[in-house]
Amino acid sequence: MTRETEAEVVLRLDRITKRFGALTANDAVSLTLRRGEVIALLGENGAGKTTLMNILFGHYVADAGGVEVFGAALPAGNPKAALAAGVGMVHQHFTLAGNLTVLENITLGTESLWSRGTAGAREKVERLSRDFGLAVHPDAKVARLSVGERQRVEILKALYRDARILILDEPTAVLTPQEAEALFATLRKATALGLSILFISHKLHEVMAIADRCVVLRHGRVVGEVDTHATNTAALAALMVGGELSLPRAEARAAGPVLMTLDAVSTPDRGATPGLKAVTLDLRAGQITGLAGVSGNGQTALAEIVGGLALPSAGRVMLQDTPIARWSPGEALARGVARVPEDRHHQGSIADFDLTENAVELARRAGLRGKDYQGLRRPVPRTRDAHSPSVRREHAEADPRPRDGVRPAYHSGKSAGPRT
Amino acid sequence: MRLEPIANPSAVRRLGLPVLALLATLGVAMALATIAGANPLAVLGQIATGALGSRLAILETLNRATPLIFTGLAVAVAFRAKLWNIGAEAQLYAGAIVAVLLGTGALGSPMVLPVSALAAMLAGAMLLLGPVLLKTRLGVDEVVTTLLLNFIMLLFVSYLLEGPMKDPMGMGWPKSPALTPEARLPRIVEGLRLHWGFALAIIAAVIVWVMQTRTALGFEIRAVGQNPEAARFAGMPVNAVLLKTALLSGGLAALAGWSEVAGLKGHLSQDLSPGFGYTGIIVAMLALLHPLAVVVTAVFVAGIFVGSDAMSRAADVPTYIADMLLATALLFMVLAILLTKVRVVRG
Amino acid sequence: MTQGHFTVSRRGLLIGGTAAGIAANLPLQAFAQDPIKMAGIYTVPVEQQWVSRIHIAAEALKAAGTVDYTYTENVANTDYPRVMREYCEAGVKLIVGEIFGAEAEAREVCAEYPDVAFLLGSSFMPDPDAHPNLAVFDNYIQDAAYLSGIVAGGMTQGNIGMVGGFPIPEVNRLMNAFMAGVREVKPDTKFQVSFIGSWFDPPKAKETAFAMIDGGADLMYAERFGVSDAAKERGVLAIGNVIDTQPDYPDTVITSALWHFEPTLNKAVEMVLAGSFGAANYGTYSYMIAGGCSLAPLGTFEDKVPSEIKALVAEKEAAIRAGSFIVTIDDNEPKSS
Amino acid sequence: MSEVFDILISASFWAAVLRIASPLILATMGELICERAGVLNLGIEGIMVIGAFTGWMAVYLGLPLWGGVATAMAAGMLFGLLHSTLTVPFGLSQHVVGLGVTLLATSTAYFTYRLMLPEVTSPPKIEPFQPLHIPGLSDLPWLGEALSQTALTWAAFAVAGLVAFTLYRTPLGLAVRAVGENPAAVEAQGLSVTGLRMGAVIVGSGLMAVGGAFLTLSAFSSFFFEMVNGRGWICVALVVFGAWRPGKAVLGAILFAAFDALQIRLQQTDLGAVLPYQLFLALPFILSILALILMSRRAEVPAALMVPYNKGER
Repeated sequence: MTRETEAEVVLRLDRITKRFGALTANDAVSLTLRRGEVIALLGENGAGKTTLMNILFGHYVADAGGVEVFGAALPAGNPKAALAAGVGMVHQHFTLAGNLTVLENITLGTESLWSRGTAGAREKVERLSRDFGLAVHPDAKVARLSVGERQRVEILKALYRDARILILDEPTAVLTPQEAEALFATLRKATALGLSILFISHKLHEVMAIADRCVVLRHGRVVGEVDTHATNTAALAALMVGGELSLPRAEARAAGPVLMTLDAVSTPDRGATPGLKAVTLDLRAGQITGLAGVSGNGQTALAEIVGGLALPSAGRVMLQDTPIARWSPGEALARGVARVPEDRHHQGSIADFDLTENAVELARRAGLRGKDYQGLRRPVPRTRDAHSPSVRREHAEADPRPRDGVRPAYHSGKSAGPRT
Repeated sequence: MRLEPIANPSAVRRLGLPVLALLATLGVAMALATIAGANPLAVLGQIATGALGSRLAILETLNRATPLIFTGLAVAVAFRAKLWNIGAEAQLYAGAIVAVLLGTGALGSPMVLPVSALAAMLAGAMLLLGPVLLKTRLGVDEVVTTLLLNFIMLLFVSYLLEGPMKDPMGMGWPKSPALTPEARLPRIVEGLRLHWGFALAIIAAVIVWVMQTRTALGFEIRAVGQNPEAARFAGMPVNAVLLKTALLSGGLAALAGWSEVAGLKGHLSQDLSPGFGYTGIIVAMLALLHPLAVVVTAVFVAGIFVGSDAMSRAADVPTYIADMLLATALLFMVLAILLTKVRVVRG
Repeated sequence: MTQGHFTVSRRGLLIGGTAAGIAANLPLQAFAQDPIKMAGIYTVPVEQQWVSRIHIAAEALKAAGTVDYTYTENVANTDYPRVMREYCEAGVKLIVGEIFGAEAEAREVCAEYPDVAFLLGSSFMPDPDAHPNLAVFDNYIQDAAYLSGIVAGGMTQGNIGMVGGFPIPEVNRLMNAFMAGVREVKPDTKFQVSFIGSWFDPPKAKETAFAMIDGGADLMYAERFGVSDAAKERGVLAIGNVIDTQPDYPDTVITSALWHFEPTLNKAVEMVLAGSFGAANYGTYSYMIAGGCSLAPLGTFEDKVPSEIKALVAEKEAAIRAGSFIVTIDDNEPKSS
Repeated sequence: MSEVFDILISASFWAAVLRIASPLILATMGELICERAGVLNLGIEGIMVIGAFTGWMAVYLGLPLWGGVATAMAAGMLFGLLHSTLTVPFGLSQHVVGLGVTLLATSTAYFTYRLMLPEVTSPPKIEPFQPLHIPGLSDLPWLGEALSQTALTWAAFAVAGLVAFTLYRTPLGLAVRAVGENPAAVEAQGLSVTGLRMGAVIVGSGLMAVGGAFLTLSAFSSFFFEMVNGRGWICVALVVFGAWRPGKAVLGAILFAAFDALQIRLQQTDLGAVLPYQLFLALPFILSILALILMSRRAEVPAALMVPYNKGER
């Protein structure tokens, strides 16, 4: 990576402040992005990164501060203006319509609604996908695409509009390492062509690999701005959490007895997604079994079988050497199988419920049933009023402490893994 | 514009906005009365008197609220689980049919009232079970199936009343035989129309409230409604919960028909319900699906209608003004209730 | 359009003959008194043919200053007893309406307000002991329907279509009398009978009529709005019912069986004025003999109806008026033949 | 069964089918546009009533027939504006607002009718649309009779074609389809979710009103209370039946109309003598449900149907 500190400034955020009720999501955040530069915006969940990007892109209006693109002030709250100014955004949650084709998603909103549509769109998309290494079929229905393909469509959307500034909100969170590598290749091609990139992430090794400069947010404030070549992951992590971080150390230990066995388990195909084909697997006590693979290759089917949502069409599932007969999520939980789902918003928690209620779900599944529901309600204060997106996320992620006598067999809202 | 939740809405906001909605409705009433050539100022008093101005008015308002409480509860229970039951009208008639089947001599014992009430609930429940099974098994949209069943049910009732259930002593008019005296719900006030169905409706509201807030089923219904995916992952039998919800919802709607027949009319006719099933949706949504609030909103809706209808006679304006004011009150009120909880912000 | 009810009702009186004329005049003599407060309560809009006849008769008395008439239309049967009570509480002295769908409850209200006179359409008989203030009526115009059937029999080749709203006695009775009249002339006539399940769906009534015309009907019995329109478009004939529709369809509607509510209402008002209103069956005031119904003039069809048919109509009408011939009242649902 | 066959091959039967289907097609297209944009419009029944009333009243007061159609459309759009203002930016329950709009539109039509015509006992008639004579076509033996239809029927089919074309072949249609599937996608592309949804509901409501006006300007010649008689609710079902696709929805409307026309005729057959007439009347509803069951697995429901969109919330 070559840095061009003298290159023109393409984007300037000037003391952006945004409050949601009592919560200050962004507190006088300033930032400058130059031509051909990759800036990583770092921070823990809830640090204010996504809010900042939403302001930049016009989804929110800042309470104070301004945005300048190529030297001109960007009107607030107007995604159209941001697009017209050459800002393209790849959202963390894709903004694609599943019932439309790739081409339709890309051209959506690029032509006058009252026109008959312009020719040549397909050629442009095909050219862009060649130039930037974004392989995807223009006529494929988006609903049938894999996560990685959808992200390519998102990037193509921005490129199709001739975006000069690309904002990527946690782009690698949903990608396999191979897909992430392909993404980085695309981004390098983009910067080589003079695009500027704002890259939001908390995966430090990726940041080190791709960014020229890192801006670190904590509690809505910029707490540091460093050149990538002048720092390291430990320093960045310390900046993010506001102190030294001691990494957990894994010690080798002997595997225990087999707790669960999948014996030649198969499931039917689901549309384009293949099912499991005679998968055999032992899960042992005291051992972490990792499962690698590109998404859409049977992980969901496997997780559903382990979690009790489905039974195999062939093969056996055994718990401590006993083949299972009745099998449901409730049964699985009762037998000590817990699952932290991939999508915590849709599968993990009930956002409109308060913490107690999300926790009670857990208790109920641990065999308490409804009779103790009232007793459980008392200890945790209700937090139902928290409706702003960031607050809502916090409460989905907060840790419901197990009460006395409740076995923490299931945790409904925890996001996966440590962050650094 | 964007809507932003208000963390702790002030009492002024929470009470003031609904009052404002009511005032706006009265403003519309005055405007309509002026258009129709009536005295706009007199109209306000006439609405109030018509709804609440006498013992007769109050009891009639409560009387008209009775089926609305039942259908409102039915809808509230179903919508809480995001089960879009638009078929309360059909379920109401199912309950009414059972009231006639068991109340015209088939059961003579003093048990007839409780037995026919339970059987009516069962019939309404069964009627909703079909669309819910179609939804859970085949993914058939229940809005449409429950809606269509309303029309099929009305035709079925018409068939019954002109065929097997026709009153042989009815001089050929399509209506059912009258219920035997022991199958009738007694009146609360002798001589006026308010009957014990009203008390039952209140009790039902309390029971539903307790069920929703204090039992595992109530918790499951809310969870399934909020996020069926999460509920499924948490090990809840989502389809079973939906079925239970359907049974409860259909049963409650059926009680509306049952109590109208057993308490009010004494027989079944094709026009037993002037859309109570549909109005129940309005009642439930005004109540924000809260079972106890359903009682209040049912009385409110009934009062607006009865008051406006009485006003149309007193002021000599077309009777259709009653429905106009009901609709206006409803739309103003849902908006006011929303604005008690959110504010409109820019961007 | 503004040829309002007056023209129609006056014509009705003229044809209805002397009995109606006398009955209509009687209460008018009492205009020196304050008008009686009277209210109509109808379960359908006043455009509905059946109710329109009551409404017209009441408006006529109001115009004459005999009654102070107001009305509420489109009242659901559930609300009917409430509206009755509201009118009673408001000091109304005479209530006219229809309680076919709210018999039991309506009769309770009658008992509660013994000082109010109730003249209500009902399928049941009056009960002097329980409700001395309730008189009942219905549109017993089978006489006129029968005569219109004779005319139809003379004009059809033997295939008649009949479109009804609901198979209720008020409809069945007229259809059956009409069919009897047709059979008097053409015994082997084929009848197509349909009910559309609505009082107010002229497009559906029209489609049903089209279907019958496709099925060979050359004459339509127009119980509902829309049927005559179909007949007009297809160039077949029609017979009207309850109201006179020939002015709207001069080349289509041969005649109509008219109901005149004036004798019924005038009698009731007279009794109220005299303080002697009581339980009675006013249904007979709809009979032809009382001037309660008539056959509309043939008008544009005067020269098209065969003279032997006109003679037969005249003969039967005379017999009916003389009481020597009684048209059977049959309230059963008519079926296609 | 030969009776049924005879009915099915008669030109007059198919003429009836097209007549009965026309108002359904118009209103179904209106509902389809709304639902494609993500808004369930249960105001349809009342909007059809207000369309039937205003269209007829405008012609009665002296406007030409097409002026009546335009008046109905404008009235429908006004109620569409009310519906969409409450359901789109404010995100209120589409069920409640829809039922409220139906109640308001219906009672407004009746109230206005009574104020304007207090003294009549049968509603005045207008001179309605007459079947068009199309040189060549109308003279064909079988087809000529089946296609003997008014301009408004031809317009209904043209509208269906236009809706299909717009939805699938223009940027506007693309945006409408997208906003009913994922409003966030639309907003991210710089389009206004609120504008698109409100526009769809307003235009859709205009079409519903024209569907209502068909009843008073083409199918019949005057306005009656309750004459819409549940047709709006049928259209809600037809949209689902047609899997939110204009072509299939038109087929559904024709199928429904065919059953309606058939049941009218079957009542006169031997079958009709034995079976209660209610069964025939219920037949179209029962078949709709059966059709829903048969095609349930293949339908693509707009993913954001009935889901209000509030900017920034995802």
